[in-house]
Amino acid sequence: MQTHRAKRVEITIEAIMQSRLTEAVQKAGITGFTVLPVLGGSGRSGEWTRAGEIGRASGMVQMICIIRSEKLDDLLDAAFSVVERHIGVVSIVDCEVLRAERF
Amino acid sequence: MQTHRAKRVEITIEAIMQSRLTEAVQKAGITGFTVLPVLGGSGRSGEWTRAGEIGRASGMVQMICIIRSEKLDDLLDAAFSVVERHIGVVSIVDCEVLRAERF
Amino acid sequence: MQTHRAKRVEITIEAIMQSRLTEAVQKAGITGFTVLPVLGGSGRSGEWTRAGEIGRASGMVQMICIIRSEKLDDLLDAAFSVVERHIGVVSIVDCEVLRAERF
Amino acid sequence: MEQILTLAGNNLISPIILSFALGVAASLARSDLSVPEAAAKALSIYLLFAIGFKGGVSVSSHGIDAKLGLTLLAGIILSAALPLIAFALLQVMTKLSRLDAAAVAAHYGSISIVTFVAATSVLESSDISSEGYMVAVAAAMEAPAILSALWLISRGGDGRRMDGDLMREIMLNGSIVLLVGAFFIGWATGEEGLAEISSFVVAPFKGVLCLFLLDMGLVAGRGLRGGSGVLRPGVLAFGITMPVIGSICGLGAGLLLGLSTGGVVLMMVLSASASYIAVPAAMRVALPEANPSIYLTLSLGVTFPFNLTLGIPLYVALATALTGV
Amino acid sequence: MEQILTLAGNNLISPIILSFALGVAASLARSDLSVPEAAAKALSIYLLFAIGFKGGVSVSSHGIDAKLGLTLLAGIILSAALPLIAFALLQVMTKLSRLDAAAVAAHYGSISIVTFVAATSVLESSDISSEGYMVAVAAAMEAPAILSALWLISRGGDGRRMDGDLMREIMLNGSIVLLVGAFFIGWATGEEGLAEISSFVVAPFKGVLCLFLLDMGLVAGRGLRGGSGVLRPGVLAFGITMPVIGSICGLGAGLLLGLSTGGVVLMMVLSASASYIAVPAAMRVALPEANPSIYLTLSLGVTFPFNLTLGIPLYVALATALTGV
Amino acid sequence: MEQILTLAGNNLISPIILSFALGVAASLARSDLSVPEAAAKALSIYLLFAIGFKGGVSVSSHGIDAKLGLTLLAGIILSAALPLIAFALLQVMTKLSRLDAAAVAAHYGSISIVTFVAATSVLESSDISSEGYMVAVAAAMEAPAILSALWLISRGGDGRRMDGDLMREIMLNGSIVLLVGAFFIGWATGEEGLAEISSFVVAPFKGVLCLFLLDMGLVAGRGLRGGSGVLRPGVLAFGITMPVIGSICGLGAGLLLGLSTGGVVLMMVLSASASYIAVPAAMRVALPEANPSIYLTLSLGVTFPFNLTLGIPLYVALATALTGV
Ligand SMILES: Nc1ncnc2c1ncn2[C@@H]1O[C@H](COP(=O)(O)O)[C@@H](O)[C@H]1O
Ligand SMILES: Nc1ncnc2c1ncn2[C@@H]1O[C@H](COP(=O)(O)O)[C@@H](O)[C@H]1O
Ligand SMILES: Nc1ncnc2c1ncn2[C@@H]1O[C@H](COP(=O)(O)O)[C@@H](O)[C@H]1O
Ligand code: NA
Ligand code: NA
Ligand code: NA
Repeated sequence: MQTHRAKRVEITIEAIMQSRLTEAVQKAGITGFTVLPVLGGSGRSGEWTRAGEIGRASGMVQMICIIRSEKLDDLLDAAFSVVERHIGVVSIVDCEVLRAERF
Repeated sequence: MQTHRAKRVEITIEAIMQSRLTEAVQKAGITGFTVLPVLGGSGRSGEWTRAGEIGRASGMVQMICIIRSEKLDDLLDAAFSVVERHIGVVSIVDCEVLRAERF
Repeated sequence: MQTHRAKRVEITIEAIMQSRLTEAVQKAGITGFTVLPVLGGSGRSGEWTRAGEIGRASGMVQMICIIRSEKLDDLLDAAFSVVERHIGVVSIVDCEVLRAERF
Repeated sequence: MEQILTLAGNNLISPIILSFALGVAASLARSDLSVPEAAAKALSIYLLFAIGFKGGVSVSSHGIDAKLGLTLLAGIILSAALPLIAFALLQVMTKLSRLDAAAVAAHYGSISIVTFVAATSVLESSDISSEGYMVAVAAAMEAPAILSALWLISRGGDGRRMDGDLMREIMLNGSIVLLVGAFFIGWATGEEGLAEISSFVVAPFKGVLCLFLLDMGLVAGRGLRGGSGVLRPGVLAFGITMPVIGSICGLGAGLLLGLSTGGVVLMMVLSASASYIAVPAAMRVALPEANPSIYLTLSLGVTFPFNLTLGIPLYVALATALTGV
Repeated sequence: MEQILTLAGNNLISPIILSFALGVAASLARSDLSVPEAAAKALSIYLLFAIGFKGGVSVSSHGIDAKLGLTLLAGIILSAALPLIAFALLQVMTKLSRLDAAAVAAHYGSISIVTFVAATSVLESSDISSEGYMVAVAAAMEAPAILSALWLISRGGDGRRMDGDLMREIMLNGSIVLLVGAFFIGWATGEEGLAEISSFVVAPFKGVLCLFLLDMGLVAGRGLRGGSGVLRPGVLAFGITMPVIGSICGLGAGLLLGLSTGGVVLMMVLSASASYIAVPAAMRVALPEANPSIYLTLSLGVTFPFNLTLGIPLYVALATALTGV
Repeated sequence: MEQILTLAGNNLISPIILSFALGVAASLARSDLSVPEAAAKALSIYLLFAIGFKGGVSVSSHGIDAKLGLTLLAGIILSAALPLIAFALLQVMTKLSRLDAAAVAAHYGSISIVTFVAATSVLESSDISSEGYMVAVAAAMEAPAILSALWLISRGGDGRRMDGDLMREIMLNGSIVLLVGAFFIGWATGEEGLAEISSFVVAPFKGVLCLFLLDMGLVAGRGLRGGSGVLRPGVLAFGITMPVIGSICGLGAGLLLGLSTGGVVLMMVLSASASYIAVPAAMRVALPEANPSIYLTLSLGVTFPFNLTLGIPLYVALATALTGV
């Protein structure tokens, strides 16, 4: 089956920043992404879990964005502007996609 | 530690199509996969979130399938037959796995 | 934007083993990871879904750990010591990260 | 007329309607207020169980009516026929493609169980009784509309057909199974069973309905915000005209069958309401190319609030006038 | 005998049992009806809190019984001893490996709190009172069976041992902590505390139990569908024989201790029931090679429905006959 | 004094407080007891809806008080002023950085709605009535403190400012919208509306509060376990001193305004309590460099339990003594 090269960018970010990240990413011309819930985690600021939490102050989400390579820099700039002062992790992986016309 | 080459296929698909995808994939001889919940996303058909939804018409899930390279085409064919007329994203990444005998 | 090479390790493991995996991983000197909920899946031990379950005997979680390459073996050893007798899948992908000082 | 206005007025300032309005307003104002998906589903499970159970108990205590079979049949016919009317209307009133029109039409043949629940709660407040088996009629009306819509499409030359899997999925849809199952449980256990669990299924019912409608308001508001682009005037007008037409068909059927006033109201409500759970899911499987934001926004953002606020009092007034009670 | 049949009949058409049956049927018919995991957990938290609290209040008003200590001890001994019987029986009746047999055995020494809850609700309907501290006995019986099973395995030469972490996990298992904690809260606040929250913990209790059993039915049905392959006749027979044997042990203990009729019934139910929360989790950690579909299907798909439908009325009849009330 | 002790004693053995204690204990003992996030959110939605609704009904039946406007204003001023006091105190008592101190200060100007709810439930048990609009005052006090804290930081030369988005997010925060919305629904539908849904919003209220506090105890205990490192003696002392100072400011305002005894108590409670939902979220956006474990642990792990156990009885005693009832 015919596949096409693309980039898979995974941004783990505080839930409270999700709308800001979404906006920044969309301003950078990227409209496709998927957001996964996160149960818990650990990092320099300690361990946490969402169990029983009602606030949105703790808790993160993971945004997955599959894009053509040429849009990568725009996306990273947009993401960086949001995560810069915040906790969060950005990772990029090379991938292949079906139906390249969608990206 | 000894690792082995494999493919990690990630299929983001409408929740309502999950059982059909599962069936197609199993018919293609692939029995191992993991399904993650999806919180929301955005694409050509707009932005959405699962918050407060009770129907299964909106809402997607993500199936992750780790397979030996030689099974990739079977999996992609099976997946494609299901997503063909539907929204959804398929991406493939090269990976290494422990315990290759499991795949 | 400046990126740095790293490894993305994804460990799908029984929910009941999560605390043991976390401990083992932290003992191996790795403090950063993110845990995603898993909805369901299929493997050699059959198909399952979390819907309606109250126990923690069935059900898995996915831990994602982004690390510098040189820590990979420590992580895999730690993970393997936990998953060894248990069901579960470990996959490793090459990735790039922003803000390398965090890893 | 005055009576309608009074009833509509009373209806509009009930906690139930205001909770829905709060949800819509919060959503339009982009508040981050939201009900977790699992909580919304739990509320809907409660409502379906309670409404089905109470219907069954009512049948067990009033005995089965000779009209039950005929009423079920009437419901099935209405569900199958209304999409044809809706489809014709859509082709006149809007510029939707055949595919989108058929998908929308399916929603209007099928029913909205929350509108039904809200109507029963208005009937209760007004001390108007109704046949317990109307719950079973509601269940029977969920699916036939889908078949009609798919037939409309296949007639257009498109070879798409219902497969067995989809058929099973539609008939064994969680909400139908729960509604019908609870109905039989209520029927089997009767007043005695009700006594055991009435402080669960009766007492808190309206309050739970408020929270559920708050959530529906949030989802509807979100839909309106995102889908307002598709709401051309013609489409919008359809969303208000169709329930009125549907309710008149339901009225006719109810009068013909000789149902009680409450029964006629519920028949009107079922005919007037549009599905937003079973049918959208079926459409995503069978007609994935149809645009979901059209049918979801119409059904949940236009017709549902119309029925909830103006429709129900109107139907109550009409039925009361014509059944001469 | 007639009495048993009547009781069983009444029991079978209660909303509680029928809700469970609905869940099983929906699941076997592959309906997509499902209760969200978070909602199921919330229901179980409610039930544990309510049952523990009410037990504590009952102890606070009837005072502590001299038998409390002995009854707890009897519970612990039963929990530890029943796995040995179960293990022996499994080796006779089935071809399960030692590992699988030990894992199954552990489930039958431990208890199912929902079976306990369902039994208390049958006792209430029949106006049979029981010792409030039976809730504490239930908590005490959760864990010892696990130790017995691990001992059975280690005897077989396998060097596997309980580690401290697992021990802590078992003893501080969420459901034990909540049950015991709520028991102490009820004890401390007494009738006054109950008055404050009885419209939460008493009034809707049975209704909540219905929804919870609906969910358990869905999960059990799914298990039966997936795990029916492991249900060889011998294994199946064990799933029905063992609760009867357990109940007889519980009966003996209850009579020896001189418990009230209700207390004897609950002792029988605890002994007859098989765990499906605490023990499966412990087995996944300690004996990961044992096949979970065997013990889960047996416990939730065979023994639980047996106790719920036939077992409880049988135990009530036996206890009533033998305590001469 | 004796009265305070009795009240505190009664308060301490209420199911509500004990449920919180159970949560803390379970969490510190590392039990795996946990309430699913969705269930916890559902409980909080219920509580906000019920408390807002009941406040609105009370306003609708007692009419609007001339003092409403002034009380709202007083609330806003207190919310804006208390962070300045808190900030000064923090600089004297602790070694926190300006940033951390400002973030903590914001929490103490704002309010904890659960503390408010717990206080109303103590007032009810003691038959002390209060102004229904105190719920609106609670809502009005949520946000101003955030602005004060950001002003404190910007004064320190740091150019950080409130952006419009954040402003909207704070004002249209889900919990404010729900509280105020339910207040207006209660106001609009009045006693009649209450009659319809009182078996949902009144009867089970305290029981739901127990489960919610169980969850808050679990979260607080987890915070204490993880964040105990940041609880230096000075910080800890602040967490107990500040609510007392706040309550005295609230007391002064309540007496000046001539509120009822219950109203004065609630004013004290609002001033004494520290936010753990709205403000932490705003701080993560506006001051991400501030350490969340300091403000979360202080607010939820120290000040909340202090108010719940000792604070509320103290405030009730003071208000009762000084309003001479
Ligand atoms: N190396 C990592 N791999 C995966 N997730 C991480 C990593 N580091 C941090 N995270 C996630 O980001 C959150 C915040 O990290 P930190 O800023 O280090 O406290 C953590 O709680 C994790 O959910
Ligand atoms: N480029 C992408 N990267 C990640 N997820 C995507 C992407 N495009 C679409 N999706 C997901 O697929 C759904 C449907 O996409 P679409 O068919 O473009 O409307 C979206 O709501 C997202 O959840
Ligand atoms: N090849 C695979 N790809 C992704 N997930 C898998 C795979 N194999 C197993 N899993 C996950 O691991 C669980 C246990 O697998 P198993 O030990 O094969 O029964 C499954 O239920 C899946 O969630
Ligand atoms: Na209809
Ligand atoms: Na047992
Ligand atoms: Na305050």
